[in-house]
Amino acid sequence: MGALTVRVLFFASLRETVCEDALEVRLPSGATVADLRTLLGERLSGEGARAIADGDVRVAVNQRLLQSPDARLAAGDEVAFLPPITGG
Amino acid sequence: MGALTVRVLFFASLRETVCEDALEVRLPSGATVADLRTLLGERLSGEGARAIADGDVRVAVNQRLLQSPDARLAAGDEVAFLPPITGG
Amino acid sequence: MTVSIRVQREDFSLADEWASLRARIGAESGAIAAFAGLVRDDARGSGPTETLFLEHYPGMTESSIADIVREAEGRWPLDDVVIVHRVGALEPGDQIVLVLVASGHRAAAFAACEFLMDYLKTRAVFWKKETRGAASEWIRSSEDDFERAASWTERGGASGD
Amino acid sequence: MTVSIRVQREDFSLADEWASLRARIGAESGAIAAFAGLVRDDARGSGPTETLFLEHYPGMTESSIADIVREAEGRWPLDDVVIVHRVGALEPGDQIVLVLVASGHRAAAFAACEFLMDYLKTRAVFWKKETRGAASEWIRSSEDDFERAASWTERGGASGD
Repeated sequence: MGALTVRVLFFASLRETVCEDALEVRLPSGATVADLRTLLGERLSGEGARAIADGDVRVAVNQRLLQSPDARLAAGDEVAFLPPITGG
Repeated sequence: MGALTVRVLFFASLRETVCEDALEVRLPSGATVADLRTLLGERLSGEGARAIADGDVRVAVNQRLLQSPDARLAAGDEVAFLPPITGG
Repeated sequence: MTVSIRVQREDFSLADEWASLRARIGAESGAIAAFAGLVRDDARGSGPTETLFLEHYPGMTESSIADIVREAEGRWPLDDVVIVHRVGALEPGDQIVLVLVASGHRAAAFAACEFLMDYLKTRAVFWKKETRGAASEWIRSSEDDFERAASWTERGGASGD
Repeated sequence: MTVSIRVQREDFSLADEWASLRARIGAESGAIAAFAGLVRDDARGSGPTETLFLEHYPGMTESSIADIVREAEGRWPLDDVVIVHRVGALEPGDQIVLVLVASGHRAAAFAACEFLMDYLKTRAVFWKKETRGAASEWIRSSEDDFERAASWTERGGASGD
């Protein structure tokens, strides 16, 4: 089975908790956003894992808000974890 | 009986119809704004007299809108005839 | 609260008025709303507007504007108000009126700025004459202007942010 | 209809944006409404705000603002819209956001300008962190902001002058 690499971005409070603003993550091909969340949950520290699991955190793929966690990822996708926005 | 002189101002369409922007008018002392209107009605041309008699024309004495036509005038008063304002 | 009211023939500069206002206000003023009215070339009328002539009553016009500002002050917490109104002959595209309002919060700044414009349109002592081709006519406030101004008597004053 | 959206660290100049907008619009635009938001030193909070830090998601933030402008265009006839939003570290008194709207009539210009601000406050992709003394905190849109934005779904769109 092949693999794909996506770029993961963290913003604002998530960026601070995770202590990273971007990661490259390898996933098996056919992986979904839910798979990525599970994998990040294992790879990040306990606090970081809890932060990205928060129900208020939204995910954008290639700068569009995700409609379904079952969406499949493609190589080179940009996946952003967004805490609740404050607005301008 | 004494006399007093007031300064009469006409604005906008009234100024054009009356063909004057200001007049000095002598009145008997104790005269009211209604007396001034009567006197102007005699002194102005027919068109000017009709224009200042129009019910939409308001009168200001010393830059305050007149509450009653029976208000007495004093020497040196500034009496303005104002057609309906357009606003800014 | 600083209030500045000017009626003048000369054009005005929003940039200059804005800079002066910003220099006067403190950091409790979080919001500045501004409005400029320009002479519109109204294609729906009978031919384009060629000239708009504005007449005023020096002294009384300024105090009619001051009355309007006092009414706004009674409704919203305002930090600074600037009103500049032009008179004389103006052409399409020319600036006629400028209103600037600084307040703590945006809701008050927007509401007061719009209120001031609606009241200027119906209560300020100005007369306007419009020329289109050979025809000139002294115009009146529109019904719509009166309705907009009247609607403020039903609305409340200050609200939250 | 010209739309200009910029998200930047540098300060902006209302005077420059205003001059560019005026150079673009024609004489059918009779009304320009403007709003500037400044960092407020909110004395009612726990001590004065010392720094406000704004973060954005380059690309997605701009497109979230473009969506908001498209929604305004669907409601009112607009001739020109300018939105400049700053990011990075800001201090009390600093300018954060500028919205300019040109339209034929003042009602549309005012309504669209206020709508854009209300939506920017709740839907634009920004995060704000406030520092007061030693304490820093990522803040959220206020309930009042959400209510103001939600109120537009009940209000209609274009009205008369």
